[in-house]
Amino acid sequence: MNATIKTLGLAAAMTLATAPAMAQEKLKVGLLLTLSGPSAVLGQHARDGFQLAMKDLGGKLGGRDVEVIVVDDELKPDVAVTKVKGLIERDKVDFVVGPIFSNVAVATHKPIVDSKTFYISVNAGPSNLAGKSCNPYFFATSYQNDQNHEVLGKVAQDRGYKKVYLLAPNYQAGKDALAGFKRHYKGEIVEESYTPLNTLDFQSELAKIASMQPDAIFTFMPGGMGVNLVKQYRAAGLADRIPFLSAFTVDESTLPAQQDAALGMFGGSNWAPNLDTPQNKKFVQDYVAAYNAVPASYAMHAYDAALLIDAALKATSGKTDNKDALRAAIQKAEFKSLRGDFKLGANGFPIQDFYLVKAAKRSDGKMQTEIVEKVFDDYTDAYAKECAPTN
Amino acid sequence: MAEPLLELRNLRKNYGALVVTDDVSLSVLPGELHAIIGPNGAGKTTLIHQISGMLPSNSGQILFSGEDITDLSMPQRVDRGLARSFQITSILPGFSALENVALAVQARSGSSFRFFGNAAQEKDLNGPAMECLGEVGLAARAHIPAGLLSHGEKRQLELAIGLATAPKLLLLDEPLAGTGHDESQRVVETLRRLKSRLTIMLIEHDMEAVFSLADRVSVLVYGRVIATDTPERIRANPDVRAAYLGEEEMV
Amino acid sequence: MTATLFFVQALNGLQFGLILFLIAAGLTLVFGVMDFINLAHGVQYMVGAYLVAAFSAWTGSFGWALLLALPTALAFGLLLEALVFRHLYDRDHLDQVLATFGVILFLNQGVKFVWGAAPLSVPVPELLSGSVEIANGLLYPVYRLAIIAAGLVIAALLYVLVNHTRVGMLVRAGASNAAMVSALGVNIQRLFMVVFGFGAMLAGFAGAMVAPILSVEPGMGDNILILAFVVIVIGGIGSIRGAFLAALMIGLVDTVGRSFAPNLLRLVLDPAAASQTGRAIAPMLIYIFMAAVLFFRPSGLFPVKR
Amino acid sequence: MTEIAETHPAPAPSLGTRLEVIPVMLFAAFAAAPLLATFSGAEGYVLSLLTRVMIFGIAAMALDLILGYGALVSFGHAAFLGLGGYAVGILASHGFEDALIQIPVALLASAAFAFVTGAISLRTKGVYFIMITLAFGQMVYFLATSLAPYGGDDGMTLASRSLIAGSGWLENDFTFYWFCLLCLFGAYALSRSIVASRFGRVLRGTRENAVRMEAIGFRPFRFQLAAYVISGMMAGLAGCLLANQAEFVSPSFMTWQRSGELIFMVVLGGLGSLHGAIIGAAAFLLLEEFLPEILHTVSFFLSEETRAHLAENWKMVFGPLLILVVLFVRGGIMGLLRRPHHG
Repeated sequence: MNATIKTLGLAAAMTLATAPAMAQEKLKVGLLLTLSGPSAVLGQHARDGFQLAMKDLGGKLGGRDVEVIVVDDELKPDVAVTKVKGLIERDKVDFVVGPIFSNVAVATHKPIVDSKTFYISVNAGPSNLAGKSCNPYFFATSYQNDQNHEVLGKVAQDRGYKKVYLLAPNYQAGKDALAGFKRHYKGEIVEESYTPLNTLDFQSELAKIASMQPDAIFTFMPGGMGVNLVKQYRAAGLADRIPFLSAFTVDESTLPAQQDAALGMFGGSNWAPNLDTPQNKKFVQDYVAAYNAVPASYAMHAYDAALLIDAALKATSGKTDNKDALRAAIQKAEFKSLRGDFKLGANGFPIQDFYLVKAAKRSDGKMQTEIVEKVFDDYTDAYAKECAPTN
Repeated sequence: MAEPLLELRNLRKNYGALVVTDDVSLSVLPGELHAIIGPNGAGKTTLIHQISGMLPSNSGQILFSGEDITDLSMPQRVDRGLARSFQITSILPGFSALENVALAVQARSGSSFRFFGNAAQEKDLNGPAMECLGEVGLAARAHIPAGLLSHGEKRQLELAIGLATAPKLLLLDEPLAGTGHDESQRVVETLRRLKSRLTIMLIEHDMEAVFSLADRVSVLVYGRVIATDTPERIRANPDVRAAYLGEEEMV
Repeated sequence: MTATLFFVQALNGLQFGLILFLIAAGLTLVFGVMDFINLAHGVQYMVGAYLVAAFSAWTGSFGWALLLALPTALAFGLLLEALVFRHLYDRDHLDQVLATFGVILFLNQGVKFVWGAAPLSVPVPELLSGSVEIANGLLYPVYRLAIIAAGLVIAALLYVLVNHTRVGMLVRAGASNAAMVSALGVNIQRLFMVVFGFGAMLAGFAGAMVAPILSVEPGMGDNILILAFVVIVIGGIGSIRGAFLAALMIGLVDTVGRSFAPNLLRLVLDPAAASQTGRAIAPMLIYIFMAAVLFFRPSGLFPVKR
Repeated sequence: MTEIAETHPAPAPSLGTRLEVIPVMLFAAFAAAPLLATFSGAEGYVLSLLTRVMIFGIAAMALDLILGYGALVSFGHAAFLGLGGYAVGILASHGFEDALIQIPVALLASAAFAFVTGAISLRTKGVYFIMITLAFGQMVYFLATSLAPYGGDDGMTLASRSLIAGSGWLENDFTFYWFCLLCLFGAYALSRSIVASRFGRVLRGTRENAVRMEAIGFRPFRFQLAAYVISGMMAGLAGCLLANQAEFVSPSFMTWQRSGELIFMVVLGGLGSLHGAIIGAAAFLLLEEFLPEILHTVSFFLSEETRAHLAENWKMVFGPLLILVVLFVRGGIMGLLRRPHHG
């Protein structure tokens, strides 16, 4: 009891002491990422990507010194809401960068945009935030969630697969994934299979796939589920017989665990580590040197988020008080994205190219995804037209 | 002969091949103190468990005030006026002696689904509870946590709890077990006072107490009742002597 | 075709069930013999997987890694026992739950601290890679058959150990009456250590066996722990036989139910509704199953008599 | 099998007879906190944190009512948080935004769920009870994840906080704070009353010796079930408040880990003292919030990188901290506070 009050008093006292002193000079950026639990690796990629950008930019954004405050949302949306309030009111951040997961994005969206703080997503792009509930304070350097799935749907259609087997975890993102795939794929879907979330063992689905013999399978299995599925798909001897199309299943966050089992499996992405631009080459090289891992797209998005803020602040000469001016500056920020061609659409989501990528081994033995072909050029997400921003 | 208060008809309890009570038939008359004696392992405690409803019987019937209660649960039997004490003291150690007894009064006094009002302050509960404690001579120790009472006091408390449920028949399972001489004297005196008001069925090893208190005695050997009679006649019964008292010196 | 598919799914259920059994066996013994709720049992499974991952990266061979991982898992279990668990045996269950939960937090974060947050990989051993053709076009991975074989061998060994050795007799006696065993002059402390270390090693072994087919990541033991508890509760706490049968049932209910529930529902509902309902019910199946078992048998299928 | 919670006998609280220091201080602190929040310059944040403390305080206290006083270890209590939350969310999405409708519906739903699952669960004892309550909790969790119209796994955002009789008072963080404090106090007073009442005495007696209770004529099942239902309704109320606090509902409210955390708060605070549960909730949530910062602060002598690493891995400190509490502080925080008084 006494201890409780003391802690509380201490916390309040600390805020009292620190808040006014810092607010004037340094720009504050809050990183809201999942850094504990099984999905922590995604948050780490994003955090490391952002830190790398800060290093490359000399610790300054738009000419101002920056304080980066990293908080862990623990993948609990209600915890994230309180942490976000802490970032906004206690730390008085100018930008919130994050999160990884859609449910955290949906939960924290309201408190952030209501406080007129800019929210820049480095991964999560749920459809309502891109469409009906779009908001002038919300931007994404990533994509709308459906888009990567659409890439595979288009590929399946273009390659003339007649029968495709769909597999996803039984939750909202899983259903969205299959819906995204079907937007461009018009052939027969032999089965839509949903597994319970956090399924470890896909043997029963694999047995079904083997018995149905489709032309390809499409799946969305993020994180550990993807690792399990890929290894088991390979072990079941299906990898060489039925093409494996996937999104968020085979990427640099899961490849270290999938290793050779993933070789030759396909994914959809807006970028890959081997994208051939000098800027990207340097980024990947530096990232590998600093963190001993190949960056995943989360790292790239976070890096770009820093570039985006930097460019916008340069346009406003480092000022953040005029929100409208800052927003306009973000909207048309000119910077060289790691992915090359990049601009933000009216709903705050990027208009960008998408590629079919394939898992491959680098010369140093590490795994990465590599671009096979460009599937969409300057692609806008399907929900942008539902967005009618109002102030 | 008056209508018996409790009547057992061919009661039986077995665990597989092991028969614990076998074809037990006996009746307890209103107002009497009926003692059950028998060597260790004769099935006395099991019989009490069966009568009180703690253990189901495999066959046979239990009639109480003429009603068949064989299939009733323990609380239902208590409602009809059948109270018991335990051989191994069974009290609520964290509650005061008074609260232990007051809970029993509460059980008889109607609704316990009252969410308001401090039960510990209710005169309607504490008054009768104090009376019961007085009756067993524990009034002075009413506010001591029951777990801290001496063994003998706990035995007395058991009695008081049994009394507080206002029973027609009190089943006592070795109320003297483990008590010292003075304590056991006090319990015997208490029982003597109670027997004028209550029907009591008593299981006891202390022969002195049994023969001085009991109106009738039943002898249980290997789960069977071999005799039921007045203390004098039991003392003289050759079957009982042979089977149970055998070489033991009679009091 | 459906018959073969059903057979394959049953095989999958068997394999999943055997892994569950390996974890549940230790848990049920520790619980039954010591009356100790060990939530940290799941992290011992995780530690087993991490150890194999680390050792196989070091030695380059799964066999050597397994050989090294087992004694290490055992040593680790004994270390935990000495550091934490030993001081909890005479505490009530809630204290045990709280403290072992602390161990979970520490170790989940600890493996991340040591090995990083990214999942690790363990290659399937060369000898056991590849698959056998069960029916036309239906392949079954050899490694999974190996898991089934290993699980059955361990189950048989456990059976012999528990039913036909002195230690086993003490363990069985301890499960039904620990005070009695102690009164017989057996060093109960040492018996506890043996049981505990053995349970930890079994869990570690399960973790090691699944490492090549599952993602080795922090927190991988948490959900499997809950399943193991489901298993021992259905089986009856302290009963190895119960754990074995319950583990197989859970494996079958989960695997077969997951793949056939929608098909069955299609008999009574239209396809869309059937697949919708099937999806909603599938993850609940084992819990429904457990609730049903406990409804009819409140002490599990094989309650240990005490 | 021993009963799961052989708790140290909790002294029967006597409402009104003795002004107890700790609860009075606790509520005084909650009443004074908004003042502190105003000065801190981050009132929304401080209020939000403290509101969470109060909400989880209600839920933990609800659990303490059956766990501390009835020895019923429910491992599925987070389900009630979810039921309360979803009642608010679902009703709001259909246009019923008034708390005067939402809260009664939430309480009814919680009561109905508690009644059905409690009646089944109470057939079992000890660990079996723990696991069957877990099973029911998991069923609700998975049901919520499959509620596609209400956001499925992602959950749903509330357009606004609940109205009260048509008015949007709760939108104000201070008003909402006071509302939660009122609920907390109400729940506390009710629980105190229940524990001391005839009903509560039967419940406590059953915890100590169920056979004895039957032998004096009580049917423990009825009392345990009633207590389970009351506890479920209180936790459901906490769920309503949590949804309003986060302005968001999702299945993550009712994972089994959440249920575990609730048990945790109760044990950490000290079983069977009601305000102990509130203190446990406060300790748990504040540690979760501040431990990273505290670690960062106390390790000032290390390099910045190590400090960040340490702060990120705060659970490596939190875990052993819990073990130490169990090993060396019997009876949780309340045990610690009580000790000096006994000399």
